[in-house]
Order: sequence, then C-alpha cells, then structure tokens
Amino acid sequence: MSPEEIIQRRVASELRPGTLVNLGIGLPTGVAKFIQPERGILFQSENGIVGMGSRPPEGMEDEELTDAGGAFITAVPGAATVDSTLSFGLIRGGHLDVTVLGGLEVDEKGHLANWVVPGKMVPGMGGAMDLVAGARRVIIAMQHTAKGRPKIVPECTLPLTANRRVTLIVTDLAVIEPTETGLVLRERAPGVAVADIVAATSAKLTVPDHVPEMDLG
Amino acid sequence: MSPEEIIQRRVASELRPGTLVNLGIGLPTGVAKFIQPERGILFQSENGIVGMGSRPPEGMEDEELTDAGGAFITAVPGAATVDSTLSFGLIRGGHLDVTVLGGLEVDEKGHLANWVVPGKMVPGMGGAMDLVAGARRVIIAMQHTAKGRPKIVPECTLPLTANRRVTLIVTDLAVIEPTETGLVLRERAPGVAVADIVAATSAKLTVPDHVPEMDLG
Amino acid sequence: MKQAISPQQAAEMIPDGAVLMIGGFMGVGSPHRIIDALVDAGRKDLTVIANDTGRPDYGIGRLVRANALRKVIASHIGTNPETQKGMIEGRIEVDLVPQGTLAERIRAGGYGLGGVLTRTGLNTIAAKSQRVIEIDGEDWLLASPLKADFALLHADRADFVGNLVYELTATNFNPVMATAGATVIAEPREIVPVGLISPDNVNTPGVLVNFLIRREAHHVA
Amino acid sequence: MKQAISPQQAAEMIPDGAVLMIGGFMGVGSPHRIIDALVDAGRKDLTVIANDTGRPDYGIGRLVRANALRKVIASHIGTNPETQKGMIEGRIEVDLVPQGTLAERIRAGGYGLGGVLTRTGLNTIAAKSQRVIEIDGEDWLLASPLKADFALLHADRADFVGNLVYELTATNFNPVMATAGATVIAEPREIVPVGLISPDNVNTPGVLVNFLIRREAHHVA
Repeated sequence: MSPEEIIQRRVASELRPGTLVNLGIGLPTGVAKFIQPERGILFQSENGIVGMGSRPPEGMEDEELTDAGGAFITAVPGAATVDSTLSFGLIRGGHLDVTVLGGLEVDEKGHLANWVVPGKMVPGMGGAMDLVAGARRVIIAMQHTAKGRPKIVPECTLPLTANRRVTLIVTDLAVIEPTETGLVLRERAPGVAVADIVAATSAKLTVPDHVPEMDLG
Repeated sequence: MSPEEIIQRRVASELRPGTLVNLGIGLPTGVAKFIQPERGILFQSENGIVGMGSRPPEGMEDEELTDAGGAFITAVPGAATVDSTLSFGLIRGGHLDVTVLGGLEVDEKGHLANWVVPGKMVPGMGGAMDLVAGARRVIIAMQHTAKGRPKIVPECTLPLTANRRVTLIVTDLAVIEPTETGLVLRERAPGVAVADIVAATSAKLTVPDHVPEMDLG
Repeated sequence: MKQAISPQQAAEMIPDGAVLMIGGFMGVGSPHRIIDALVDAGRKDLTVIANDTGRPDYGIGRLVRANALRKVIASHIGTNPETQKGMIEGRIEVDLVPQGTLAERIRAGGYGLGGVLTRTGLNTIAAKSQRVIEIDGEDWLLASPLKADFALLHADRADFVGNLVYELTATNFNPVMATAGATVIAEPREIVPVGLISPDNVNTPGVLVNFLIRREAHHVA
Repeated sequence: MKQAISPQQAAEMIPDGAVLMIGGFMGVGSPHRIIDALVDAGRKDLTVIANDTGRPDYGIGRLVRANALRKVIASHIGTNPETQKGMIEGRIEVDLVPQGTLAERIRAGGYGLGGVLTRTGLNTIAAKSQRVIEIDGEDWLLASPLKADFALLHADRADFVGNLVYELTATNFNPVMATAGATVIAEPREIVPVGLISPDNVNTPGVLVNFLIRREAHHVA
C-alpha cells in the first residue's frame, strides 16, 4: 500500500456518516475514493457546492461544475450550489464537520503551517485559514517527513495558518493527537515501530503503553 | 383633491424613471397609484421583493406574496424575490434610490421622528431606521399638521429615527427642503398662501422670493 | 437523510425556556404547524427572535396569546396589541431591533462573525447600551450576533437531504435563520424525493437542516 | 431596462487605473469577453479584486500577461506563476486575503457595513496591520470593506431588467460582487425577454446591474 493510500484510508475511517466534509486539494482529495456512498457523507468544495461527486466520464464534463482545484466534478443527488459568502458561512459558522488539509509543519501546540514559505512560495492562503479557523474538526493528512526531514516539529518555523489546535494528524507512519498537554501518539501504521515514528518526529511525543496499529478497513 | 392625493401626486412626480423606490405603509403606499408603468420605476417591499405590483384581482391572491403591511400584492414582469438580508443589503448598501416614509415630526435639522411615542405607542422601528439611514433620498410624505398642531418643529421632541438629514418633506400644504442652513420652502399646494404654511409650521422656514405652486401632473 | 417528524415531535424536543428563531413576516412564511404544536404542548418562558409577533392569534401571535413567551427580540410588534400589552404589563420583555440589523445579527451568529458594524440606529435611543466603534474617523454601532437553540422555519419545498426552497415573500428571515439555530427544524409545504431539486434551485443546503416536519397525510398509496 | 452593449463598449467605459472586481474562481464564472476587451484596449494600472488570478493566459491571467495590473487583492495566486513573478519583481502589488474574509469584505462594501469581524487569520502574519477588537473577552480581527469602480460579472442568464441567474460553481463571487461595484457590468451566456425568469429564480436583482454584455450574434431573424 502506498504512503498516500495509508493516509487516505485512515482519514476516511475518521469521517462519520451524514457529516459535511471539505477535502483540501492534493492528497486529501483522494480520501473520497475510500468513502462508501451509503455513509451519506457530503463533500463541500469551497468554490461553491455541497454534494460534490467524483470526476465525470469523459465528454460529460460541464465547464461550470468544478472543484476548488479547477478539476471537473459531478454533483450527487441532493447537491446544492452555494455562492462564496454562503460557502464560507458554512465553514466559518461551525457548520462544517471536518476539514482535511495537507500540512508543511505541525507543532507541539497542534498549530499548523501550510500556506506559505516566505521568499520561496507565496501562493496565498485561499480558503485554508478559514477552514482551519472554522471547521469543527481539522484533520491534517500529510507525509510524516519531507525529504527525510520531520514535519512534526517542536514549534512551526513557517507562518501559521491559524492559532487553533488541529484535531488530528494522520501520516503514513502514525496517527497523532494534539492535546492540551502536547502531542500524543495514538496509532502506528501497519508494521511500523514506535521507535521509527519517534525518530522521524522532532517534536516531543507522548507515547502511551499501548499504541495499536491503524485499522485501514 | 384630498390632502392625501396632493401629497401622493407631488411625491410621485419626484420619482425618476428606472429607479428603485420603497414606499412606507399607509399614505406613502398610495403614491404608486400615480406612477405610470412606462416610467420603469421598480418598487421594493422590504419583506422580500423587488418589483412589487398592485393588489391582485379578487380570488387571485397568493398567500406567499404580500407587502410589508401584510397586504396581497402582485409581481411585475422582471420582479425578483430577495431574502431579508439582501433586501436590507439593497437598503443599507446605498442601492435604494428613494424611500418615501410618513413622519410624526421633522425638525429644522431635517431630522425625522416617526417610529415611537414613548409611553403611548411602541410598535418598533421595523425597517424605518434602515431606510432612513440607508436610502439615497429620503422623502417624508405627511400631513402638514396633526390635529391642528405643527409636525414640522424646531427640534424633534420624539425619539429620532436616524441622525441623517432627510431629502425632502412633502405635505398637503408645501414642499420643504431641509438644507445645511435649515428648512427652505420650495413649493406651496395649489391655492395655499405662503403665510398659511408659515403659520402651520413651528420650525423656522426660509422663504424665497418666489414660491411656485406644486405641479400635480 | 433527514427524519420527517410530526409537529408534536418537534414541540417535544423544545423545552420550556428555549431560545427560538421563528421565520416569517407577519405570519407569511412562518411554520404555523410547529407554532400550534408549541401552543398545544403548553410551552412557557420561550425567547423568540423573529421579525414581528404576527397578529393576535395568528403566526407568533398564537404563542403570545398562549402566554408562552418571556422575551421577544423583534423589529416590530405594532401589528399585535397583545404583545404591546404584555410588554407594558411587564410579562414580556421586548427588545426592538431595526429590521436590517436584526437580519445581520442573525447572519453574524450563523456565519461565525463577531458582530455587525452598522450606521442604522446611530445616535438614536435604539442604540443605547450599544458600543460605538470608530473606524477611519467614522462612527459605527457594534451589534452582537444572535443565535438560537432552535430555528423553526417555513419552506415551500424540501427534499429528504433537507435542502430547502422558499417562495416569494415567504422567504424573508427563513434562510438566514437556517444558519443560526443549533437545531434547525423546517416545515415545508411538500417534501420531494432526493434528486428532484436542481442544485441551483436550493436556497438552504440540507446540511443546515436537522429535521423536516412531515406533511399532513392526504393520500396513502 | 438595461442597455446590452459590446465587450468593447464596456472596456471603453473603464479607464486606466480603475478598481475592478472580477467574478470567477480560476476562470470558472469569469467574464472572459470583457477581460479580452480590456486586454485588447491596452488598459494599464488596474487594481483587480478577485478570488485568484486564473492561470497563465486564462481568465484574469490574460490581464496579468498583458501587464494590465498594478495591484491584486486575492486569496490565491498559486495557479498563476506570472502573478507571483510580477509580485517578486515589484511590478504587481499583491494583497493576499483569506477567501472567506475576502467574500465578507466585498459584502460589507456592498451592504453598507463598517467592516468584518472575523477570527480567520487571527494571530497570523496575514493579520499584520489589521486592528483587533475585543468583544466580551474575545479577540476579533477587523477587516475593512471593499468596493470597486466596476464589478465585472459572469452570469448564466439575464433578462433586460438586468436580473441575473448563475449556474453551479460558476456562481462563486459573482453575486456578492454585484452589490459592491459602483458600476456593474454582467456578461451572461444569454439574455431573455423580461418575464421569462421567475422571481424566485433570480439570484441578483436587476437593480444592482447597470449594463449587460450582448451575446455574440449567431442568428438574425
């Protein structure tokens, strides 16, 4: 199983039936592949739809039905079009149950940095700051390290996306929960040892006596 | 011609083609009778429609199509339904060209009181405060006196509706324009002498050399 | 998918003392069947946030007559002398708010905003006890967000996802209140199967709605 | 009734240095014909308020490539390296704003509000130079209203009153920008006679719209 698939499958199992979920561009988008339709989860795309469906068959695209990355999508039965103000009203008003976002860094306070690398990459925050500030649960879905360097760090060196503690960090190695007293290692990926996770993490990790393997369904 | 009709006809002639107008309940509502459809004036009712039409024929009422007074209305071709936030967005955002409202008192500063008589009548301001604060032009349509007592006074004794100077006062006796330097008598009703207007007004009135009669169309 | 429940079941969810937003403008676009069920259930001490209190024995006026209200936050009570009487006698606390400010305060509650900065009511008695914020030399009233335990809505049409469609001037406060109630209960004229409402025709996405009131039984197949 | 004009006539109205709001999300729901006309007219020093700057040579990206922009207020420029390059080289001033805050700031401009009180961006570098207002012990960022000389919109359908109907995700910023431009020009896919759009299907009432772009001629009766 690829690192991406481990992350996506584990995040998928976090999503509760009947909830409203926003998946960030990139790795998080792929989480949808592992959600059974009968769970009644609705996906929001912040550019203006609640009830986003998968990519349409070739030749059946509509140029006015796209996701926040500009890719063609479909609308599930029961979908609703929303304009940008209502779309972010859902996000900022506490109506979005879960946002799944990628991360550049997460630190011991559970703070996320994912929108800018000063001097190098200044794409803008898009909806990320609203999503992290507003969603009920914020799940970070990312590789545990980047080019061998830990992304879970004592304190973010990059500019923060929000001053809010995220709910959960899911990587290809581990599930980590930021708590008031720091980061707690909750699960490990199949076949990965706790020591490997600790070694790949520069932040302080609280390690409970028992760290179960992820259930990847 | 009744005092009401004098007021309504004179107000009607103030309204420019192609504008958006909100008529208050009561006397102002009757202004619509004197507007030719070809002038392309759109009437807003703040409970949620732009393009309000006249009362429907008996038996053709729709219980979900009413004005702000609860009376049955119709929708003109090109009408649009708006919810309360957009309806007041139009009013507060400077998109409403004219509001025509009744008044209890108007004073030398052009301040209006029309929403409460403390201890006696506390109906609430409804949309009146938003209309007076937000509309581009505020026209007060009212009888010049109430039970013989002047309603155009040196300073309002009743609580103000807004701290904004209204645009024009149209009564059964006169047209008066509030300016930075006070109230200016602009027109008199047919057959009414300037002295009669001054006598019925307790506020200081600037009276130009020539005060023409109203043109009632 | 949303449960379609009876008005009585809705009333049972709502305890005495609850804070309710109720859609409608003089009863047009109000959830009349839920209101009746609240009256029948003998609810007391309710706080109602609404444009107005309807007319005597109509719309929210039925709750006034039933002595179910302790407090009203509204823009206008002039069409219901019984509310005025209750206010004068001290039985009902009445907080009068300009209509546009009321709509924006509800929206601020539903959209996660800290308040509303408005000129409406500035330097009037309606602004007393409200904070004034100076921005670039101009004064603005700061009005606080409004939220409710329950938002009780009327709609023209719904599907079982909870998507709502409103009609004409029965729209009014219903869509904005849908964003600001912890529990949102909608009373549509009809409920259609999922997929029959085009996404572009949905006014309130179903994710905001918790329960639908099922229509009265006319026809059993 | 609204004039239906050509994209060229629209571009002629818009002077160098104007502040424009342009609807669309990565070009989806942008008024492409007006954009092309602005490029053809050689406009300079424009300020553009929009969600993003499209892709190179697509959507607002065409204005970037034509060196027509002096300033951009947007939530995201990552899909257009040419905007980033212009920013780094100091040719384009870029003001990055969280997407939800951008939408609310435009709405505040259009709705006559004094600003937006939001938690988004609080205690981040995106909040620098923004005022913080404490309300009941909680901190809120105060973001200022945005207005424009012209709002340039895409719509699916219009009538000659100027009523606009949007479709699916081409809706995005168009309806809110319709409230905040001193002059509003809409480029609908089609314009239908007055009366063909039901009042309940209108998304932007025609009173907000000043000009419609007439469709390209396909058929002359």
